[in-house]
Amino acid sequence: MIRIQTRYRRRAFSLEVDSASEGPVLGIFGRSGSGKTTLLHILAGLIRPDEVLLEVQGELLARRPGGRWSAPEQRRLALVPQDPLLFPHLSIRANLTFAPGAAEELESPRGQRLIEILRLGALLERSPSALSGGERQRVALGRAWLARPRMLLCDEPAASLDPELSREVLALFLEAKRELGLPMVFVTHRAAELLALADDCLVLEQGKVIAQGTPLEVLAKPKAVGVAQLVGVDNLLRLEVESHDEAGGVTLMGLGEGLRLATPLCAHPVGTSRQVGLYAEDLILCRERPAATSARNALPARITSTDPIGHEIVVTLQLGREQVRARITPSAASELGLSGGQEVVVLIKTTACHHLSG
Amino acid sequence: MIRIQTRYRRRAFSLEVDSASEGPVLGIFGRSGSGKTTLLHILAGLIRPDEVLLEVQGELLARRPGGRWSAPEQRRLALVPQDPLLFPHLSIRANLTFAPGAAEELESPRGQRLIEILRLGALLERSPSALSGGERQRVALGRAWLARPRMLLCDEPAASLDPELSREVLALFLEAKRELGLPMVFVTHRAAELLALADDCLVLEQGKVIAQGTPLEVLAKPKAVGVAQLVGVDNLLRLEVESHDEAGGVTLMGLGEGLRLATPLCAHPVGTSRQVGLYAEDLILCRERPAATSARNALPARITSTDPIGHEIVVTLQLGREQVRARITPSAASELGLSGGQEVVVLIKTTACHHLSG
Amino acid sequence: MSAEELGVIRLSLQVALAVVALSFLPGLLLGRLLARWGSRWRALVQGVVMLPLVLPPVVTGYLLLHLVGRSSPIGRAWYALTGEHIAYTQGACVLAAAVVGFPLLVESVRIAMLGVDPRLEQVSRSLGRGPLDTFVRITLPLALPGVLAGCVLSFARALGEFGATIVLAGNIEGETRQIPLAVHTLLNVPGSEAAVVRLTAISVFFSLVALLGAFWFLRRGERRLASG
Amino acid sequence: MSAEELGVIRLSLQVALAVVALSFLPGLLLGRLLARWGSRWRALVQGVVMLPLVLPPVVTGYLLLHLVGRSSPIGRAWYALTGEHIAYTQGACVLAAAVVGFPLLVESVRIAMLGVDPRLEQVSRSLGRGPLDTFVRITLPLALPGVLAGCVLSFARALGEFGATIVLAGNIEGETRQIPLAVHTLLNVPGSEAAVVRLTAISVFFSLVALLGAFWFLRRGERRLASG
Amino acid sequence: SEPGRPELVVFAAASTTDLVLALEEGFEAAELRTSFGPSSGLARQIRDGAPADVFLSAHGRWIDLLRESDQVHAERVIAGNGLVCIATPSRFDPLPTTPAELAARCRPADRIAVADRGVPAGEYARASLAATGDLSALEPFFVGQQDVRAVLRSVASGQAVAGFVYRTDARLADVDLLFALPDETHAPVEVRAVSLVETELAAEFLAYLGSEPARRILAEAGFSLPEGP
Ligand SMILES: Nc1ncnc2c1ncn2[C@@H]1O[C@H](COP(=O)(O)OP(=O)(O)OP(=O)(O)O)[C@@H](O)[C@H]1O
Ligand SMILES: Nc1ncnc2c1ncn2[C@@H]1O[C@H](COP(=O)(O)OP(=O)(O)OP(=O)(O)O)[C@@H](O)[C@H]1O
Ligand SMILES: [Mg+2]
Ligand SMILES: [Mg+2]
Repeated sequence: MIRIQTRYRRRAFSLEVDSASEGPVLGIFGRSGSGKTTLLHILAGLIRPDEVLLEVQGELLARRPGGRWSAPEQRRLALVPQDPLLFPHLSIRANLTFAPGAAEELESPRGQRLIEILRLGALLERSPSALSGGERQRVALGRAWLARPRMLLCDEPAASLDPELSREVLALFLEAKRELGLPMVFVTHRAAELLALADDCLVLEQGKVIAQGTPLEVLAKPKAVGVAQLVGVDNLLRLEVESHDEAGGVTLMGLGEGLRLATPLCAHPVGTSRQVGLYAEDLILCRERPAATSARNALPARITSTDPIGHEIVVTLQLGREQVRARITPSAASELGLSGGQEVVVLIKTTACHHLSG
Repeated sequence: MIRIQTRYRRRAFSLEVDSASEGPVLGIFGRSGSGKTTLLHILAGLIRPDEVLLEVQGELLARRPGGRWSAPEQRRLALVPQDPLLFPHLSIRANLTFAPGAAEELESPRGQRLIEILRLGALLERSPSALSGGERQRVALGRAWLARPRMLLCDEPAASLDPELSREVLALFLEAKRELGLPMVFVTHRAAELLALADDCLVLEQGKVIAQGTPLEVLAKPKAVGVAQLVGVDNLLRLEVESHDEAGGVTLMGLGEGLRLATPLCAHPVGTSRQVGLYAEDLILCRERPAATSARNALPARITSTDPIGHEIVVTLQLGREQVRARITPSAASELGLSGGQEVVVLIKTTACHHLSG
Repeated sequence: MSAEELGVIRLSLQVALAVVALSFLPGLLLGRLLARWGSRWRALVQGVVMLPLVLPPVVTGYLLLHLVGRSSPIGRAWYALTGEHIAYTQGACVLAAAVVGFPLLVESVRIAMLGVDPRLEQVSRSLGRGPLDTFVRITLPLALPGVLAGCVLSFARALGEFGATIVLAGNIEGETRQIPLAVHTLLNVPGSEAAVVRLTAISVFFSLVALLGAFWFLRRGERRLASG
Repeated sequence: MSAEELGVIRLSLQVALAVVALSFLPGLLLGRLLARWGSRWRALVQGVVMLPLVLPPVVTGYLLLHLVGRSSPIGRAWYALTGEHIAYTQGACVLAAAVVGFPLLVESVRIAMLGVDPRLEQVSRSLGRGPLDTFVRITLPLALPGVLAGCVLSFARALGEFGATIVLAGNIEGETRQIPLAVHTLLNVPGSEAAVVRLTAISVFFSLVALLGAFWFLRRGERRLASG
Repeated sequence: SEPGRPELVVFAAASTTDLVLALEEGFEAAELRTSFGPSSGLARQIRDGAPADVFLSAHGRWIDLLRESDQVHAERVIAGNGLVCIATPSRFDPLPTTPAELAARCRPADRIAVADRGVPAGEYARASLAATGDLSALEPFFVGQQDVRAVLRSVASGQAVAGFVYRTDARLADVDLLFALPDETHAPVEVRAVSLVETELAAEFLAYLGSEPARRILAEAGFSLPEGP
């Protein structure tokens, strides 16, 4: 459905993509500077590389060399840019109705719904300079949406939206996909968005595709360098509250196999289970239990695996019945002489354990 | 340590803040358009409201009425703006060394470390127009940082950074806080950043402070309208793989109490536990088990509580030993006649269950 | 004010308005071209455009006369075509003032267009608006303060133009005598200071009107935006 | 080329350079003021600045003569102070050309400054740079194309200025006779076309040099950036 | 202009502006359309085909140019003039009576206005002073002006202490008359009219310029008149 083939050089950076995806929604994932925006601009026709082939829903939009090239306005691939780039001399309403036909679209029930979801109703007569950052981003989204494009190109459309709004925007995308079959290429840094929305995804690293496939496939192979870094390897545990120690200011939570994690005192009733967040860098590994430590938690664990990822090493540990990950430097790893199956002691400060709601 | 008192009107919007926080780091949280950027601009001295009192580390920077006012350059509260706003005519190096004294700071080991963490080393001689969105944001951060300010004002410094980078930036902030005691006011939409970094936090809603206190306190009371919406109420479960049904294309995972969740087929070994993501809107509630349904999962659950939040209702359910949340419309709720303790059936499509890595 | 003076004023206004109307489109396009054009030829083109500014206006007048005068190829071709001469007519007034004021218009437009973010034009294209549409809806309105300033400058310059006009169009009563030429004539008539003051005051007045008109036009756009 | 002609050319260059040097700072500040100033008085100030453009240059010359001439209060005060008159001196050449070219400089600066994002100035302030520092480091470089264009325009205008100069400074050989005055004189002498062409070519040449110089200066800045 | 009334286009040297305007009143046969400018410029325009019927010049040289290109049909000397030196009122007391005395009485910063080279009045004045040997003493004080009337304004307003103008000009402003330049030291100062077309009107206008009413106007303005009509 979306076929992209291109090769483009720009000074130190070169982009090379060859991808064909079946589903209508293609997600692009990749660290900062990996070429995501560049790719979207090539698709939109704003950059004119020497080698490009672009086919959307069976329609050939560009083939070079080969002479076929359509101008941006002929492609009707509306862009939601990373900077919102609203037209500063036009009111929000005029921005939204900028594209040909957008005025009628805005008046339609679908358009009105969009305005409601994006919470733009009260802002229509304002000037773009009188909007907050998130409001601007929403207008850019609505503007592209109302252009009734052949396909939407979204560059991090939810980056500066609060979680609630970005969830609603996501729901909007989902609906558009289901009901309108609107094809989309979108850039995101959030795995959840990819999972929920994309039929296919593309992971870029320094201009090259390093992983490609359905989001589940791609995200389930986090060991592919880069993907793991992008997805994040922090720990989110659901633990049962075992007891409160009000004097000590801690709440003990069960890790299974008799192990307990001391966390900051909380009010959750004993017996209920709660999510606790732990940053991988807050876990300290030792070969033996240290004589004295300020860390309330010094827990025995077994190393399941060690994975060098980028410039650091991710150590996966079995801690009670939970699996947790720690991130350490290669030098620390070689000092400790870590290996799979080895028994270590994990130190965790009480304050490094964050109770999360939900 | 940071004392803020202000009252500012701008057309339809009015901001009213009265806050005093002890710790060096104040986090600001709030939905889009709630006044976060406006507040930072008041602190920076870029907006001059009629009523303002600002004290940082015992130093009075502004009191109006009362006549005390210092210009932005005297306050030395370096701003990391929401749009990076790099100086387009200056190279990245010149942008970074823009502030007085920043050139020496850049040469210092600390400055070099900063450049390394922000991955700006290779970009120093470039023009801002030749950077990606995330690269620009990093430069804006570095530029403020190297100004050796009295306090940093960060407006969503990690919004368009990938998870890995934003984790590193967070680590940087943490280190600055620990080692330099650098005070900061920062805006974020991510609860995790607040938890990790802020000593105090402030939740804004339509220009008013609706919650204030330590992040744990504030985030632990998600029922305060607004906060709940911001924190998000989606479900993230850690479940054990019980069996694979390759023919049916599903993997069954235990919810406890004999309940099983059918999820898309995955390759995780039986007995291991995995995270599964479930959007609250994907849960459908019924009073009785429907005769036939395409949803593979039709599970008995008990309503723990129902909370009207904003324009919808969040229903908390006990599902096996897990607590999950569903989001439904008020009309659906009244149709169902929901109440605490009631038994219902939850329908979940297999494809609505997302396996997450980690 | 005498009927003669009124005639002079009417002619001046006609000529100045015709100058703006005539140079607007070419000035706009050339200014835009020079703002975005990366080529090394740009400096040359800009130099040629700026010529009338450097040359003493009288010299510009003579150059134009050589170019379109009655004995020049262009002048003769024009005569063959229309049966009219260019030199020493109202058309010559317009031509002289247009050429002299053109650099001001072009430079104003060019500088204003430099300030327009090309990414806005890109977004407009991607939203389905072609290059012309984009120019009219995005580039032009964003450069409007400069474009209007350019028009006012060239209007004002046309009202004040003397040197090139007297050479190319002459100072013929009722035909090519505009305010500056009339002022020049009156300066040679002792005792006509009042008329000199009157005429210059009127020409200043009309420039101010043009200026205020431009302001009003800009404000209107801003106010429409700000009223939300 | 005769020694006399060389003298004329040198004087012209001196005067044009002095004009740019003299009007640069006031033009910069006024342009900036007019770009940011929201007041309704702005139109008035701008109108006054633009006056010399509308007025026939000869009239501008007479107004200046009234203002600083030998019998005016300013002229007499200046004479009492310095023992020199203003009218009919090189200083008068500079004054006349500066006044006539000033609107071009101011408008160019103003339009260029309109294109500078004020938020960049705010960020600069918050990073510890005071208003002057911010102006020099941010506003000025960003408006540079327009500021330079304004300088080139006023330089070129000074090279071409005739009307106001001959009234205020007269045509004194070796003292105030610049290229346009020499050209004017030569035009009254039949058979001196060659010298006219020579002198105007030279004045065009210097304007082109100024223009190319401005380009080179801008390019240098861009190239320094782009080389990374 | 009145409908139906024939028009006559008269190009006239700027120095004759007020004269032509005065003469215009007395000429009834046609509506005059005047065009004033420097003699040099007007002559060039006429040579290039400007639609002039009659040309009044203050200097014979430019008429010679037109004669070369065969454009002159009839010519008439209509008045004679002379050159005088004037000074700013009460600048000198007593008034200098010779060029040498004037030079001696000028302070270094003082200026003497004179029409530019190429402008007839300037050429006559310089030629005359050169013939009497006074040029070198006065020249350091010279400030060129674009025409005689500018000289007059400059002297009258005190910008220049003295200046050389036509005898007729000196009567138009409040200035002190110092001395006259001897007529024999320069070419005769004559206002000449030439007709450029062979029409009755042009001939009629030339005739009018020699008529009694016109002579009266000229005499009143201070011109010397050629031998009878
Ligand atoms: N110049 C302005 N004139 C009028 N109203 C404005 C102006 N700038 C912002 N606002 C309004 O003020 C409110 C607060 O804006 P602010 O930029 O502080 O929001 P924010 O909390 O930073 O939002 P976001 O997360 O979207 O950046 C918004 O409702 C916005 O529409
Ligand atoms: N105009 C340019 N000239 C040279 N290099 C550029 C230019 N624009 C971007 N780059 C480089 O190209 C690479 C890809 O940039 P791109 O904007 O596509 O990244 P991105 O994936 O969108 O990153 P981000 O998530 O930070 O927005 C980056 O390394 C960037 O530095
Ligand atoms: Mg990008
Ligand atoms: Mg904001």
